[in-house]
Amino acid sequence: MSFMFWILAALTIAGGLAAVLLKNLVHCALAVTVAFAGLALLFLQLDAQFAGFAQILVYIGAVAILVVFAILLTRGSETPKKEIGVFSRTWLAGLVVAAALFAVLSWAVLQSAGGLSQDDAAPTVSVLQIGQALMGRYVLPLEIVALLLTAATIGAVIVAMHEKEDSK
Amino acid sequence: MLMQEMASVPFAPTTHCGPAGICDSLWLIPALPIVASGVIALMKQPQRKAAAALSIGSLAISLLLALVAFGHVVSGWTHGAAVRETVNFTWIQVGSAHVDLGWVLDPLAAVMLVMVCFVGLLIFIYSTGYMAHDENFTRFFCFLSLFAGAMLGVVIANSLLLLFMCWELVGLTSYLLIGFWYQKPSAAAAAKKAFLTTRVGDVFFLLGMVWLFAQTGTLLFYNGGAGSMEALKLGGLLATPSGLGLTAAGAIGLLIFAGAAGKSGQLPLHVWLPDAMEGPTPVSALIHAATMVAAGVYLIARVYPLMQAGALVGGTTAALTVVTWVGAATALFAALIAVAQNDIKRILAYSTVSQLGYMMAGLGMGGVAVGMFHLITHAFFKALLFMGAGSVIHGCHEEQDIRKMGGLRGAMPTTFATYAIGMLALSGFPLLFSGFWSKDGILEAAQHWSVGKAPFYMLVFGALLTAFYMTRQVSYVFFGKWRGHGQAHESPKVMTTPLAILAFFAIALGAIGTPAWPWFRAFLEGHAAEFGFAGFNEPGLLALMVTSSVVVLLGLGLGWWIYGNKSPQVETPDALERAVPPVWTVLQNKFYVDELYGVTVIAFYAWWAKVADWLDRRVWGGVVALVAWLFRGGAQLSRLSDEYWVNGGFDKGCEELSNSGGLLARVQSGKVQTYLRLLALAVVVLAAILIWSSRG
Amino acid sequence: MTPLAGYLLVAALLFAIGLAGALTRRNAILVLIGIELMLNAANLNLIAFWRYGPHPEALTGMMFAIFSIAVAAAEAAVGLGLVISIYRHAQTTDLDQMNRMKG
Amino acid sequence: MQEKADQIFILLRDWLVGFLPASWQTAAGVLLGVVAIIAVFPGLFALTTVLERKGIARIQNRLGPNRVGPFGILQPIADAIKSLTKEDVVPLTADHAVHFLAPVVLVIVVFMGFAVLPVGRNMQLVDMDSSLLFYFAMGASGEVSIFMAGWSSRNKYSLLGAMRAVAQMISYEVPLLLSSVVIVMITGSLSLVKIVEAQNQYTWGLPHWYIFTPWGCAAFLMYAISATAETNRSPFDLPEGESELVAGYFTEYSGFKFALFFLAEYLAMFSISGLGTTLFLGGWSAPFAFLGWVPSWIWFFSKVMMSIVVMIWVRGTLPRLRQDQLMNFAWKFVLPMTLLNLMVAALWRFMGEGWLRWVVCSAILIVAYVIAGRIGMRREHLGPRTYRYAE
Repeated sequence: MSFMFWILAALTIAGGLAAVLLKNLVHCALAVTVAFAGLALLFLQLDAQFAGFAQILVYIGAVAILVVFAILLTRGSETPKKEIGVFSRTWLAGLVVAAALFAVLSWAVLQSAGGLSQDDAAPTVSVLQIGQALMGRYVLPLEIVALLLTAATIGAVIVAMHEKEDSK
Repeated sequence: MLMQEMASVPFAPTTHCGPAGICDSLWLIPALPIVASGVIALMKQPQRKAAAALSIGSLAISLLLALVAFGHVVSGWTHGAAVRETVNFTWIQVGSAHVDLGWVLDPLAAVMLVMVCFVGLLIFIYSTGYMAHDENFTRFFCFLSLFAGAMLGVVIANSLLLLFMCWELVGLTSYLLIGFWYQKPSAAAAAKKAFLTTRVGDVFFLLGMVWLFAQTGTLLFYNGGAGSMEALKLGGLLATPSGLGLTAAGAIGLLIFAGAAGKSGQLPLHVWLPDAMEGPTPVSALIHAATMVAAGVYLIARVYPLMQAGALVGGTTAALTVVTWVGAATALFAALIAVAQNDIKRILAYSTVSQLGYMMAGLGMGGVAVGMFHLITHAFFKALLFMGAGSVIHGCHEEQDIRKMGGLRGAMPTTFATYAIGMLALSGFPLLFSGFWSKDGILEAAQHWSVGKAPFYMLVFGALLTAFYMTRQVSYVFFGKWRGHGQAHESPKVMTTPLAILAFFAIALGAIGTPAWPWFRAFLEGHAAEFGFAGFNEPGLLALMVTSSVVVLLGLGLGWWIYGNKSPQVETPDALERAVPPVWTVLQNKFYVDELYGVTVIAFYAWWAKVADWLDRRVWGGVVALVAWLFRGGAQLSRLSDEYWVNGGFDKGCEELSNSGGLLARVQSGKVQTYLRLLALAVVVLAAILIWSSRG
Repeated sequence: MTPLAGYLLVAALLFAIGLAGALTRRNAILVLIGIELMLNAANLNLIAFWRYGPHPEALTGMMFAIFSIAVAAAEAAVGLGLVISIYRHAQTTDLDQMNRMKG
Repeated sequence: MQEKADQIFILLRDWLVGFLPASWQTAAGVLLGVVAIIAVFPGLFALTTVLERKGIARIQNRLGPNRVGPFGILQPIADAIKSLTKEDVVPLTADHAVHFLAPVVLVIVVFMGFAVLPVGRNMQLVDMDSSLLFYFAMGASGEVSIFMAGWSSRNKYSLLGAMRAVAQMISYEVPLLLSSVVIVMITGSLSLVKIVEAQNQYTWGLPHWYIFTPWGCAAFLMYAISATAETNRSPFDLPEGESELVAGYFTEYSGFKFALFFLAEYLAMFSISGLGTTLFLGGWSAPFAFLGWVPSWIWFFSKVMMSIVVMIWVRGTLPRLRQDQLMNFAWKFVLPMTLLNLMVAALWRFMGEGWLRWVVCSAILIVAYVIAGRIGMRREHLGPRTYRYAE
């Protein structure tokens, strides 16, 4: 357990918590960006450079920006009124469920911690191999993802497009 | 063997065509006019020229094809081989039984094809002039083309079924064309009458066909030895007896003959033909003189092997005997009636009937060649006469009563000349005219008939009458002085030209049937035709020729003596009427046949209809009412049960359902997070279970 | 405690946080953010298992992670588009008020 | 001798590191590299500012800075002192934390981009397998900080500027990536070092730079356009269009933070033109074989400065676009052309050696560009323009 790992884990968790807890939506968005960055660094820690950079490119470069845009377009940036909090009426139940889930998962992890592999030899994987895998063994998923992205782009555009009749 | 093959491959035509292959495309001949009629049906009324051009063009192409086919057959014949080529295919297949259709090309069909196409074409052309001022011009040509197609279909059919289809189609078009001027009640009535009367015959025809199929399992005429007109099957038919001491062959033949009689207006089904003259004159010429009525004769010729099956050499069969007697009787009977008619077209109609009788008699006694030869010649000169009559009517402003005409000799010379030729041909003026030779053939056959001499005398008397009434008509129409109103005028070229052409053939056709050179007979019977006067050496032939000439001349003279050049007024009674009033009235009223039918058949039907109506109202109506009442009672019962038992339970169930639904609906709150929560909860539980089960 | 267990615990915690966010926040966008967090936790799992799994050269976990990143991008785009259109329609992004289909 | 001149900095680093215990050496080496980058490029920035101001002035028929030092070359120093000593004003309602973080994050991110650029033979901070991807990842993260800056300062101009900037950068990031993907396709590697080495070979004394291939030329064109937009340079400088929104997203910044933004902008220029140089202009390789003796880093920096000069020139020449024109240009012209270029590159790759692929690829591209130009002219009703000069 490297020292680096703990720092990054703390950063990520902190970012996640902030994202969930903060009042101002934009702060949440920025916090989640921090969490994304932390995750990307964790990936690098796991010798998964490609995945890490892809994570940065996609999440910080695109998703975070999208979220921010959405927030500004839905006037979410103003801090909400005091009388209704940022949490829904049923927040307690939600919290309980989440806690239960975490309990179960961690229980599972600790249960099976003994059986987990100990070896720490970093696998040497070049981008070339990844590319060949993408184009060879995983070409079908790749094509499907490409289709999915196209469909999603078009769909998002159509969904978010202004209907001509209701010009509010 | 062929049957098996065809059963295995339906729609695979088994053709016995020669290398020429014309009979492969023989179907085009009827198809073209039918298609043309279909196209014309889609045309708008003003497009007269297009319609006429289309139908005439299609028929012209058909004529060309027919001529090619004819040439093919002739060439085959001159090379000493009797041509009979067929194309058959399976139409319907039910299990092992299958119904085949097909067409045949043999001398009979070839001759008939050429005749129908040729006469039809001339009449089409004539019609363009005659119908020029009718507003339903396009409709007329549509029907006309359809008729031509159907008729040609009858001609080439190699299957009794296909023939029957086209036969009915012909009947339909004849109905449509007779009733063409449907606004005239008389025309509508005539159309109905024609349709129903021929139907009577067709029922028998259908019966005969079904029986034939039941007996032989095929309706094909010729099928490489397996056809119903070929020795194999005929033997089978002869072997199976039927009632009244007839063989199956004879019985079937009689049934089919009934159909033919209906179509060809033989006794006792002739009544529709004179009334059919209500149609436009070209129709009368085409359908009720040249082609359709001949279809009956053609049918008999087509099934002739069946008719004469089992006949000894020179002997005859029951079927043929019946044919003969009916034919002879019709010939005489119709001729008698014709004497006392005043409507120019009716006279011709009755003469047609009587001539058809001659043909039938010829078939019955002398065989296919004799009957068919008269058919061909008659087609030409009768078409000529009808069209001449049409031209006369046209010229006299739609006047049809011969007593209101007269002296047209000067007014319309062309018509007169051609009409005179036709009249002489019909009455069989010696040596020159085709009618003489064809009728002579029939008389000769009658003279040598093995059963009896009566038909011979009847036919001779008929010939005399024919000459007589034709003379009467001509002298009424063309001689004497003008008794009509307005001024008569000659018809346009488009009408007179066909007349001239037909007139030429009315004379020329005689050449191919003289005893000196019996080309036609030889052609039909498929043996070589040799030229020479040996033909005249047959015993009694010359005497017969002399007799018939004398008879004809006698008729002509008698007619001229009584009617020639006198121009009696309309109101003055006819010469014969003054001589023998009762006979005259009987003839005038066509032997009261219509009235007879009126008081017998029709009255019976009317009574039967009343009975049926009464049954319908009282008996069946009562039953229906009873059933309805019962059901109403049942309905009452079920309603009660519904209200008191079913509804109770059902309502209860619905209540329960809605309650439980309400409970479930609590969950369906529409709050996304609730769903997500439940989902997560489920995941937790599942994961817990999994781990619990997997540990240890 | 093995490194893998550490990564898995972090992933589990992150997942739980994301779930909590998705379950407790009013704002639809925040719910989406929570979902993104959960997806990322899953990715972390995948990568960790790839790294410490028996056959890293097979690249399975890595591929899975990459594909899920791509899919997540699509999901975010569509989800946010939906939120925006809903907002344009109902003038709110509060999930507690979006509980009927009529409107 | 020339070997030494080429590798002089490497040798220097090793010599310095040599004084330390072995365990620290690698870290120290990296640290030295970072220091070098941080030292060199801001210096270059200072040089560039004066260059730009002089150049623009020349184009606009002015004199430009000429007071501080001979020909005003010491102007940047004065500016630096000024901005350092100025008061740092933060708006009252501003979101302080974010407002403070924005420029820092931006500068850090931009600096990180340099880590993978090979500024000379063996002269790159890290040589990793997927350095190009890393570079783009860093470039993408810059947008967040720009948004932070614009949003946190509670000023509609700032927010609008930030929005424009982010939208523009996202839109032009796509063609930027696609036009570089062509290179990756041909080279078969994401590592910038390998890319440069692939270009560092000569036939008849001429280099194998990718700009000298049809697809490479087209890609370079697209890359240049996208890069100009990516760095918010004129004619794509709407985010800080002073005539519309005062200074865009750093309207509310002053003093040192403002300087940081300014620095970040120029650093972005350097890094992106450095990347362009690496991808298309053969990085540190010499333009002619016989010039191989000149140290590689000199070539790199001269090429970068050349492209900077071109950028300045363009800025002085072209008028600013409108927002819709900007977006339309990105999505309706640049993107399709890069996609087409992708196809062409694939064609090139699979047609194998020979003169044929030259003909085919150039033909396709020329036809496509001519058609696109014709259509554009027709739709926009553009024609030859007429200028009137003041006498």
